[in-house]
Amino acid sequence: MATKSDVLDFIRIYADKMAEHRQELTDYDQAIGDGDHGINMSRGFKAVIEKLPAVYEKNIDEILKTVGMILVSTVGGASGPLYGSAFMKAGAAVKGKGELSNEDIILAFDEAVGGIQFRGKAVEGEKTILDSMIPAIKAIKASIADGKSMAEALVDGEKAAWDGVEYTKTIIATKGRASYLGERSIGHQDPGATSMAYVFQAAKEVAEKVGC
Amino acid sequence: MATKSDVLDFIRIYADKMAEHRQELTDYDQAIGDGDHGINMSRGFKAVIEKLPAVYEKNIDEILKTVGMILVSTVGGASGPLYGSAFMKAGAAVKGKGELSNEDIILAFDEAVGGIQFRGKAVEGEKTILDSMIPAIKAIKASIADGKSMAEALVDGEKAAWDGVEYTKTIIATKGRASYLGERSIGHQDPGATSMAYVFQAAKEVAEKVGC
Amino acid sequence: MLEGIVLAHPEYVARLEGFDVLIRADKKINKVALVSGGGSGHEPAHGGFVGTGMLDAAVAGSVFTSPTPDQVLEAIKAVDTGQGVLLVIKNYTGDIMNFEMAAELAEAEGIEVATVVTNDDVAVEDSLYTTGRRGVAGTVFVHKIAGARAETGASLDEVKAIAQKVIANVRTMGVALKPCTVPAVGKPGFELSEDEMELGIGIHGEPGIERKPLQTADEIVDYLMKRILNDIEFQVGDEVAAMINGAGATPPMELYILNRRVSQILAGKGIRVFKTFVGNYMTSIDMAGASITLLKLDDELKELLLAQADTVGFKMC
Amino acid sequence: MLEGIVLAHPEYVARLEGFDVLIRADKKINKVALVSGGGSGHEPAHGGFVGTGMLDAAVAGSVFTSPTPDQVLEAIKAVDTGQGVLLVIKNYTGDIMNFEMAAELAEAEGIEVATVVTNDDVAVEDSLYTTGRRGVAGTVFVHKIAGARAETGASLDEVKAIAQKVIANVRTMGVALKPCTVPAVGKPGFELSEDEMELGIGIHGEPGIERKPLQTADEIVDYLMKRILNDIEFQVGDEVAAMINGAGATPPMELYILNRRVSQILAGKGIRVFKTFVGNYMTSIDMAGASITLLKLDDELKELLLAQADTVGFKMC
Ligand SMILES: Nc1ncnc2c1ncn2[C@@H]1O[C@H](COP(=O)(O)OP(=O)(O)O)[C@@H](O)[C@H]1O
Ligand SMILES: Nc1ncnc2c1ncn2[C@@H]1O[C@H](COP(=O)(O)OP(=O)(O)O)[C@@H](O)[C@H]1O
Ligand SMILES: [Mg+2]
Ligand SMILES: [Mg+2]
Ligand SMILES: [Mg+2]
Ligand SMILES: [Mg+2]
Repeated sequence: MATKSDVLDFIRIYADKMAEHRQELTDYDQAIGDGDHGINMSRGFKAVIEKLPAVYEKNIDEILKTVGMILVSTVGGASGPLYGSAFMKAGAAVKGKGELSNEDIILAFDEAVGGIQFRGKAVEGEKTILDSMIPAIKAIKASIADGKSMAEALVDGEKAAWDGVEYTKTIIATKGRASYLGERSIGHQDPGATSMAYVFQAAKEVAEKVGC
Repeated sequence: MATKSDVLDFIRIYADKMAEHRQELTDYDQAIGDGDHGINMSRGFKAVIEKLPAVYEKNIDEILKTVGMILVSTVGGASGPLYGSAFMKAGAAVKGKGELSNEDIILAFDEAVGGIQFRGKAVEGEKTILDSMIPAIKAIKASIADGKSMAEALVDGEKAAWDGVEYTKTIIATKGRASYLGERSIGHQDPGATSMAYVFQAAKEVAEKVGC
Repeated sequence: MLEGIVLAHPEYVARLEGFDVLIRADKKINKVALVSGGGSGHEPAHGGFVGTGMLDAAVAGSVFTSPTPDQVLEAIKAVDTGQGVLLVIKNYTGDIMNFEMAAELAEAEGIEVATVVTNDDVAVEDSLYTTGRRGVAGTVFVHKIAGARAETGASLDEVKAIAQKVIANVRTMGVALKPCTVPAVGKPGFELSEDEMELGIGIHGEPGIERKPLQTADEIVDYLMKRILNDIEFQVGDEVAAMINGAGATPPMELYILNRRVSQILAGKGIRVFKTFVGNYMTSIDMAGASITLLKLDDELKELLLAQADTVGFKMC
Repeated sequence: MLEGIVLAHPEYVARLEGFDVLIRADKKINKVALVSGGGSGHEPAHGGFVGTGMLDAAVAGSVFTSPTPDQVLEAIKAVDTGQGVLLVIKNYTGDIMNFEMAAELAEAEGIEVATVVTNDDVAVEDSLYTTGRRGVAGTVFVHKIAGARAETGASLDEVKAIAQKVIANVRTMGVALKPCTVPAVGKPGFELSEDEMELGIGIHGEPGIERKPLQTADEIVDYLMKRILNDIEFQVGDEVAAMINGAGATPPMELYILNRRVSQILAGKGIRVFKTFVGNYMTSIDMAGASITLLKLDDELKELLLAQADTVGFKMC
């Protein structure tokens, strides 16, 4: 169960993480991309935080949709449309909800993946955002099915996300800028998969705090 | 007294010196000019040596004139027209002579100075070729007037030339590229004055060899 | 940056108030409009190609970052005259997604939009399973030729078709001798020692496909040309346009030295160089390096290539 | 180098067989002919300015070394049509002496020759007792405007007069952030650490007039502009052409950043920028740096500045 205030908390915590890990994400992107992923994500979430107060009164779905639109119009690059679509689709998935049940949360994640795949046409194993996101959601679903709480499930989810990040080191990129490197992309972790792992870390921290 | 073979010797020895001191002259020119004086002079005298056999049969005046013309058409920069004019005027000064008396040699030097001044419009003390050339010729004249041999006079001449080179370190350049540096030209020796000092060194070596 | 170009060349370009978009100073022209763009740092691309015979608008993102859909949408709206808009997109995941979102939004507003994707960089393997090749300096020929076609009053379909024809016939490969530094990052995108070079680089400071000890200019050209000529078939008597594009910090003298060898190789294969372009067209901030582009020509492309163009960065008198 | 330009642009320039001289591809034009030149390493100067509306011939010396009189003479003979030849000489002892010798030789052969000497570099004190200022990037405006005047069929006196008018009204000053290396020498003309700059540099890799710790782009422009504006009087309402010239390894982006401040300063003084030129016009091999040139305009100069020019390195459509 997540309230609107939990969702807002999640956004704030994630925005802080993007500011904090700006250099780290940029360094990963310099190795196999064009060295701007941290700059892009922190720019986008800085704008989100600035504009968030204007939608405080709105429903969760509107808030998520607004976050998505802000990202689309401030991030640019590949991550802008991808993260933007993810948030917009997540919002659409929970239309009209005042609070989110565990099922709502899982649906929102699934729809977010759908948004990313619609835009990016990637599947797992291509060294992208999806390589931490899809395993994380799978783990969350499994834990919830095992009767764990969302807070516990998110711990498992985050772990799976970081495993996914590790996995990206072992594979060749076939989507995004890193694909231009071919074999040379092996050995490096994917910046987008990394920023996505922080999504699950932020969600876990909120869930631990409110104890849901 | 200098024979045609002495004159040819002088040219060859000087050409060797220009090849040998190419880097040194270029270094001086890098400090206060555009770093090509050694390159220019060695290129010019390499061409002289290549084309010299064609005028072996000619008179001294023709040989000197030809050297001047080769320099003008291969050196470029400031030193090309200056050294070129010097050799051409020196040649004209000894028109028709089969051998050069001491008076002829002095006249040739004087005319060479005239050629350089006609082209370059400089006077002594402007940090140019003239600052080693004019004192050297003065010293030669004085020594000959004192009854010394040309070989002895050229020793004095070379010494005066190097003193002139030293003197160029103490003055501001007002002609040539070094003049753009203003005060910053002080402390550096003039490349053109230096290449001219080697003229007297070469002449001295020939005179010593033939013992005139 | 945009401000810099507008300040310098108000007779060519104007800024679309409130957006990172440059449009022609003479505003809307009654014809199919061409819109392109991408990250900043490629100057004169893309704003420098706005003007007679080339683009109608250029959209600029942050340095090396695709512009966002809202910016592209405004550019489309600013230049559309009801005859449709062609988006010329370089093949990068980010550019494609952002421009496509803009196209969807514009279509929702009733504007006819077509897109083409340039992918001239032979350094990158083209395969169904990857994102394919990058769009690099060859894009300038697409701007030039599709722009000239639009100027003749052709329809959106016709303009798109000629752009596709250029894309099918243009190939590029590049080399870097010194990487570039994105100002916001403050350190180079990759490290190269004095005696190394990076082959198959893109235009965003990304590492290339291979690092080698520095070779002579001729050897470098041999390598690049081999890759290009392996990729597209030429017959004796074929004609090409060649572009020796500077990456930013490469002086004209060095580009001409590269071109010398390019000419030799083409002459050796019986390929005629119809027109050569040497200079900074699609740069990577302050990278030292260059790319070679060949465009295979037919009579139609030749005529359009020579058609008048008057922009800051590309002029055909 | 010459070969490189001819290979790349045979539609613009041809080599005078056996000489380091480029002449117009369309050969002799029945008008006063313009001949310029100097050392190599300044590309696109000077061969890149041969063509319609600018030069008829350019003579190239070794890198940074004035060409020799015999070469200049051949250029003069190749382009003279009996209406006289104007030599545009940059004020360097070497250039002046070599071009003057050529002029004397040409006159001896019955060709009418006039000379002008450009000296736009305000870094250097102009005094009766020195060689005076250097000719640098402002020379390009002399080529452009005198070239346009010649194209109208003006007499040698008239072409010389307009060249003198440009020379009287053009001022330049430059800065280097990284020195250049003459290939034959193999080491830079001066040493600069990462955080130093050299102000008042020439275009031959010579040291400048002052070395300072590196400053911001705006501060550098402030300094250069102050020197220029101190040197030539401007009234509110005056109009200028501005050239932000790259030294070779300076990317367009950085030149536009400099121009931004130039525009601000001129606007602050009520001086109108009639036309701005940004790019590599008069380079110093691979030097990183730039120069700012201002040309004070009147109606006559404006018209000639905008007249058609079609050369490799300078086009006015
Ligand atoms: N088609 C795609 N699907 C999913 N994620 C992608 C795709 N293409 C790229 N990415 C992700 O985007 C990340 C790079 O984002 P960013 O650096 O912000 O954009 P850009 O590559 O345009 O500079 C990559 O690390 C990768 O995870
Ligand atoms: N007007 C002049 N009169 C005499 N000598 C001069 C004059 N101008 C320059 N020089 C000499 O020329 C030398 C430089 O020659 P060089 O480097 O070959 O030519 P450039 O200056 O054209 O590169 C200077 O060191 C100076 O001695
Ligand atoms: Mg990136
Ligand atoms: Mg010199
Ligand atoms: Mg990017
Ligand atoms: Mg020189």
